Amino acid sequence: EVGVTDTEIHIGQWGPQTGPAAPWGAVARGTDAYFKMINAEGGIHGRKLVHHYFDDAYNPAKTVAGVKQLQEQEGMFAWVSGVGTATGLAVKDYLMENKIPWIGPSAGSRHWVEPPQKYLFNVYPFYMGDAQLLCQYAVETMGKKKIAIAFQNDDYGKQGVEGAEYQLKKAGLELAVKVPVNVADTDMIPHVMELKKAGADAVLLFVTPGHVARIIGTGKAMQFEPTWMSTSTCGDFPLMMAITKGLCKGLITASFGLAEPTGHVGEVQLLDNPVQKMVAKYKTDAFDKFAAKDERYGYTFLAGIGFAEPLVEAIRRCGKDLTREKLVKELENMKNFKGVLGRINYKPFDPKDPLCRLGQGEVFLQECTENGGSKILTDWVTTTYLPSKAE
Amino acid sequence: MVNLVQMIVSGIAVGSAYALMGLGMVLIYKASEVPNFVQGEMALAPVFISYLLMNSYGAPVWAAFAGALAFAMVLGCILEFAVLRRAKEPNVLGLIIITIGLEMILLGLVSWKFGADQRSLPFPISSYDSVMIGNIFISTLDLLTLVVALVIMTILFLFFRFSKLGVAMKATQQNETAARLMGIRTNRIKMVTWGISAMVGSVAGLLAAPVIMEPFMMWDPMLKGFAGAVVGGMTSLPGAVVGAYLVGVIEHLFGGYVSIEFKSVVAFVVIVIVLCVKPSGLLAKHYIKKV
Amino acid sequence: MGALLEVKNIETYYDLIYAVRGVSLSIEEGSITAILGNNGAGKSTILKTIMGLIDDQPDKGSIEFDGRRIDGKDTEAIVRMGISYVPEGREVFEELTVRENLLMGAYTRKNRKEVAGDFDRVYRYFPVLQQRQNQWAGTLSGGEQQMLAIGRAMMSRPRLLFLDEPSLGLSPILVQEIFRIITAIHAEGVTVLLVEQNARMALKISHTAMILENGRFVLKGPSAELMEDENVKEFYMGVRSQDSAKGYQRWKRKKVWR
Amino acid sequence: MPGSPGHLHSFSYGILLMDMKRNYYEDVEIFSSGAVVFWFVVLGCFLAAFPFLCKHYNYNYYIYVANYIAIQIIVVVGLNMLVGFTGQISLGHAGFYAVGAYGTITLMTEAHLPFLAALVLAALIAGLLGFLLGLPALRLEGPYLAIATLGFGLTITQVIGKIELLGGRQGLNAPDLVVFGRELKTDQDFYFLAVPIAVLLVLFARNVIKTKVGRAFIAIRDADIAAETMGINLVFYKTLAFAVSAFYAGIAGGLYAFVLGFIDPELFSLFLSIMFLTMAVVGGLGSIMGPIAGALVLGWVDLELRNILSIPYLGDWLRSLSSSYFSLTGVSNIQFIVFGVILVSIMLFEPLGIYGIWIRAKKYWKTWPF
Amino acid sequence: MTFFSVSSLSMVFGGLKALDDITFDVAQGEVFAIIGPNGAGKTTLFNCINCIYPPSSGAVVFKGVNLVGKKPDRVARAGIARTFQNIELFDRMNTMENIMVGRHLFMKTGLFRGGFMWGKRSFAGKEEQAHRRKVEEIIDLLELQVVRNSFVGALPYGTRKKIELGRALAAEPELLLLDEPCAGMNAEEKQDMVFWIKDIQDELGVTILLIEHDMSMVMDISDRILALNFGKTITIGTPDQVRCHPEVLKAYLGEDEQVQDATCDIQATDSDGKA
Ligand SMILES: Nc1ncnc2c1ncn2[C@@H]1O[C@H](COP(=O)(O)OP(=O)(O)OP(=O)(O)O)[C@@H](O)[C@H]1O
Ligand SMILES: Nc1ncnc2c1ncn2[C@@H]1O[C@H](COP(=O)(O)OP(=O)(O)OP(=O)(O)O)[C@@H](O)[C@H]1O
Ligand SMILES: [Mg+2]
Ligand SMILES: [Mg+2]
Repeated sequence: EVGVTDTEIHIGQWGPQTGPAAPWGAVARGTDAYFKMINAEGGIHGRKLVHHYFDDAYNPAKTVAGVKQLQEQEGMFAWVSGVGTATGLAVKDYLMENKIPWIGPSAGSRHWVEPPQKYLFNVYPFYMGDAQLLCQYAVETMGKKKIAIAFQNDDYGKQGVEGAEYQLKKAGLELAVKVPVNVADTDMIPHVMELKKAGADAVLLFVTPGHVARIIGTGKAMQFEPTWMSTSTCGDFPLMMAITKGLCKGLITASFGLAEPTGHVGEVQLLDNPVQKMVAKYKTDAFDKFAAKDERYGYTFLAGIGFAEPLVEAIRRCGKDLTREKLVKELENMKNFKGVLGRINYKPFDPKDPLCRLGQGEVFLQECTENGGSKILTDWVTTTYLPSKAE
Repeated sequence: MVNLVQMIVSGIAVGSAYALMGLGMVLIYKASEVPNFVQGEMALAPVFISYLLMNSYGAPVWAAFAGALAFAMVLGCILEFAVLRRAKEPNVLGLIIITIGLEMILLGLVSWKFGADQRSLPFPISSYDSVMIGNIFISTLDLLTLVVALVIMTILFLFFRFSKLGVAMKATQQNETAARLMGIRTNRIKMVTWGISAMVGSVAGLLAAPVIMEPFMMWDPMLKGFAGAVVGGMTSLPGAVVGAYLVGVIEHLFGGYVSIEFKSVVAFVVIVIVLCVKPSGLLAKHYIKKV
Repeated sequence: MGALLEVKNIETYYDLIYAVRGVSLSIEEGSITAILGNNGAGKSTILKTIMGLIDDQPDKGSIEFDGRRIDGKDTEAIVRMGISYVPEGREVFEELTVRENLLMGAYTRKNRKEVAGDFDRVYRYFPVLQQRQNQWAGTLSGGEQQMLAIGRAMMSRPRLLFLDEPSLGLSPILVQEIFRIITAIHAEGVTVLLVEQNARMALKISHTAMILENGRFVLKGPSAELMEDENVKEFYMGVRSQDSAKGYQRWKRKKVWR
Repeated sequence: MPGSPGHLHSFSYGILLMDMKRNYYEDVEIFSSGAVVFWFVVLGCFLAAFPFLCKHYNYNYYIYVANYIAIQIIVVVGLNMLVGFTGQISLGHAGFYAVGAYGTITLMTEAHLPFLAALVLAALIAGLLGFLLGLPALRLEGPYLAIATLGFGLTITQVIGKIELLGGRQGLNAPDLVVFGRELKTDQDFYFLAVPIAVLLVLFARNVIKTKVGRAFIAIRDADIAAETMGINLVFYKTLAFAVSAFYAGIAGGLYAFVLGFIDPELFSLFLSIMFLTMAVVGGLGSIMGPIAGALVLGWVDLELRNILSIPYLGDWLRSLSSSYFSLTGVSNIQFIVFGVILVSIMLFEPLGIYGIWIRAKKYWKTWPF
Repeated sequence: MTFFSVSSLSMVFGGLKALDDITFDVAQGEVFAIIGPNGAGKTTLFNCINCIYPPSSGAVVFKGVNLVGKKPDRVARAGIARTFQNIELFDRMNTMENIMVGRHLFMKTGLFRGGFMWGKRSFAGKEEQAHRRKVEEIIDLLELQVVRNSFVGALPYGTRKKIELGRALAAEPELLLLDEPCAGMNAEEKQDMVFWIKDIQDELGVTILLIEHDMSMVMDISDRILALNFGKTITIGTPDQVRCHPEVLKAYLGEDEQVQDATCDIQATDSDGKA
């Protein structure tokens, strides 16, 4: 099979290391450290994982160039992760037409599963799930009445709006206000004024961590302090605490893993549960040993590991004789696979059912504590996949 | 009504940061007639230097800031001396591309050294406190920015208005050869202008960094500052300030009353309209070429 | 005591164009020297070379002012040593006012009182400029700009003044005026080097004159002598055998030198 | 921005002089001499054989690169008509590019036009927008024009992001590409669409520049008032220049949409506009070869720089440098630095850009060994 | 119908009256000179005729059509061409192309026909060649052959003035405005210029409006002269009348010995002594 030799398995990945999206570069570096860890442990069935990742600066034209070059000149067995929607879409057709498996794109875009593709396996839970759970929690547990949303003006933000509207409708409510945020905006005063004007008592922030910091800060300055809620994207509390200078204490975010809430709602410690143990192991065996010394041990880095886990697991299950078709089979057979993320499930390929490639559908909520730690608020909750309206 | 006043006030507040960037651009434009695309990065590098001084060398805040300003001065001078001055038979577009190239280099160096992580610069004044005047809020940091911008503008304006050196800078911009024939050390003037401009810009950077500090943070203020400077008339210092405030206020009013989505572009639309009426900006004298 | 300005065998290139081909001249303190020559002969280039305005030039040769080498120095430094240059085409600061232009002329000077006095002096020579003090120089008429350029050069109180075609585009009365002013400036002790097309006037006020062709001097001598030279008369002063163009004769005599 | 020469300002004429023609019928011909015919035929053969060569040596990836660069050549040649020949500046060309891309796709999916018709129509729409933008631009120059066009570029992407028909912020998928009943699926198929279009447009531009319209553009750039008094209608020609260059950008945008297969407003950022301008200037303004060289060199460098860390020795050295003095996570930013250094050094060394270097080389060659 | 007339033309810049109620007319085939001290408004008058500046009031009538309010390119179309005081050439074109721009009005090639200039038999190709021939004639007339293919930016001043004249001629104007065509030339070159102007007048039948400070030349070739000062007309008349007009003498000519000599004695003699 392409990209598989007796001793090596070649896996490709793209992602921004430079440019405005560079903070997501840690995803690829996380995967890299993870593969190195596996190799250090002896590889998979005697084969080492060779990880090729390149910087596309979030520019699809460069993604296509890099993917084609690696695929045609080096030969990749499969592709893993890959940050960005536009970048991923630019190569999606190429990979699918050539029947090259691609596991765990790291962007929550419905394009991955609508229509489902035989060789494309989603891992990242969709943001509408985050919105659903956040709204549910705000309304049912916290008793909030006026829920507003500030959303990034793109796929990410729009999913949040849809999820929130869906959930609130069930409770007979409506969003108090929807405030769009452009990625390039730095000044959040008008946005916060809008939120304040609507008298929101809970605000969902479907924006980047930087914008979350700006909005919360601006809100503080304007003496507007509702319950701030955000997505897994902003769930890296130590980072959030640093850039908000401690202001984000009490921020509630959704999370799709890296901690295990089951039975342990409350402050997270190194608990005696499998996920925490795994995370601890990744810290010592992957991060400490293989990450660059200036790498930050954060959410993004770990996510890079999380997205690659199903692939590694499937390769393992394939056994000695590794082919792409077999890999797809093994992935399809994956039921309740538990890595550091939530449970992952795939189904045999059905062109009409997006859920067959959805992967993970559960999230839980956590709250940021004083010292940047997280307090778990809910157990895993399975959310509803909302197909996009157009189709 | 409160809302309107609030929007204008906060528009002026953000306008101050634009104004500082705009002032920096105008200074350089006056001296070398280059729209200076490296303005943002000339401000960025000193900010990170101050961060480095505080974080790695434990310098106190004031020392780090002083260090950053000194570094900005040196950086500006070096860029002019080592690069722009070397341009052979420069034309304006060539110079623009050089500044774009420099922008990439500085941005690359900063991101290379500090990575892409977002940070927040330690600062004596909290960016989250605010002053209330009646029902109107203004964050203390914004207020500080406003005051600093006004002070800097006044100093620069007086300098250009009443000092011989100020006139010499203008002369240098208009006809460098003739300026040299007057015995004006045009190279030195340009170099110092770049230094001062970098300093003015990095003040804006230092005042923006306490909120979020990341390699791309100066890009937006730079563009808005540029836009403001253009509305005001690229050669007029008060123009840059007026223009920047105009941009800030228009953004806020539009964001508040019409559409937040288009807030960041409406300023440009207004600029086009203003320029259609006054092709060289609000405060610059329009000069009809005489044949 | 040697000459105030001593130029020895300079050669100047514009990229590949060989514009000045070995020119020497020496200017005595207190004299008026005139350089005459056709279009493109290289007159302006000589002045520009001396002023250090052409990068990396002169290619060969040396220039000494007041006993010190000045070739290779910065223009600013040369100006500060006491040479002032009124460039061809005026080159005023178009978007500065007349007054600011003059102020720039006095840029190198520290003594404010003296400068104020010089303002008066310039305004005395050129009363128009006083009227237009606050107008942008770019909107002045050609003649006014020329006056401004000369006035501006005088503001630095030079020892040696270069004038590149000062009478270009001036009305007859102003031409006389300018030449009168040049002699007046000279009378104040300024040495003058004059490049002119108006040979008649130039020869009249100068002591020495030289004729440049194709980057070389072809004739040098006291002005009075040159004025009598047949060729000079014909080619540079327009004194010719037939009456006027109305005669419709189109013949040309070949120049004899070269 | 026309640089006003001024009498004391020295120019690069010296270089240009070397490139002068001797026979004035030459200008009228597409090929000015036998040698040019020869090289043109060689180039044609090479372009035709290129994909097969790539295939043969298993470098298919370079076909993609060629497509991408061909598209950029189209934009930059068009931009150069505006910036290089007419002396106006535009920082909004990504906007026209976007209009071309979105227009082509939408006209195909919504109006069910065939590809080529949609492409041309979309480019015409871009051209019309260019014309409209050209109107306020009439009175503006230099930084004022830069900001106005920059505003246009930013606005157009915002507007597109707002229109649901165009996919809004979520973006738009390109339909299948069918030309004359044949579906173009591979890069090679696309190559034989994009490259001929590029060649055609380059020749068109070259001819326009050589004839009346081109002279009018240049005249406006060098001395607009004089141009006007010679009977050149400033309004018409300035807006025409905008329209033509927007048309070029539109065509390129339409092709670009199909190279990527998916577009969203974020793609057409200010950075892209700046990149186009950079290519035009670094290549050499006011010539036809210049922008081609610029797009070719910078386009290629931009794509290839991502591999800089895999260069033997250099990559390791850079990494070790990073770990001792900089940061390893940011090491990829070397790309920025290298690109910046390339820009700066080309412009410092040669104001006429790559084209100037080429002429210098040619001159040196001709006069060698002197 | 007069060929060309200017009636009560005024132009105000801010507070400055650059032209004040100027009225004159020019007959076909005439050489009409405009003299006046610097800043008198001569160039401004040309600019108003060309419609580069909109006059504050008054009319400029050319062959029965009022030009005021038109665009400069319309004026050119009407048959008026000009040269500039501070040379306005297209610096980065060569001499030939500069003059080709003068043919702009006569060429029909548009964007498309231009873009599809496939060889010399295409429409654009043929047209180019036809006009090239015309340009060649002008180059020959003005003896510009040597510089045909050089970029004009670095050419000597006098040559550039000639090229400007050539460019204006290429437009085949009926009325030609020359703004100081002889400035910066030496006697010999001036003489050539005088001949060309004469040729243009006689052989091409072009009417010429001329601004010039060289009195001997003006006296030589002009049929009538308008003298301006401070934007006002001093006098209009034949060279001899104007030369002797006391106000002209006072404001403009001064004690220009060349002209005064000419009054009494055509042979210019050299008075000695330094002024
Ligand atoms: N910037 C330049 N680049 C290239 N060649 C130049 C440049 N300036 C002048 N030349 C050339 O150098 C030669 C001498 O020019 P210069 O200007 O010194 O002549 P000049 O005697 O002053 O003539 P004029 O009477 O027209 O002022 C000319 O042939 C001219 O073409
Ligand atoms: N665009 C303008 N703005 C303001 N004033 C102007 C403008 N153009 C010309 N002037 C003024 O109008 C007057 C006449 O200028 P003009 O150029 O017509 O003079 P001229 O007669 O051509 O003089 P010269 O012989 O010196 O060229 C001058 O005083 C000049 O300052
Ligand atoms: Mg000269
Ligand atoms: Mg005039």
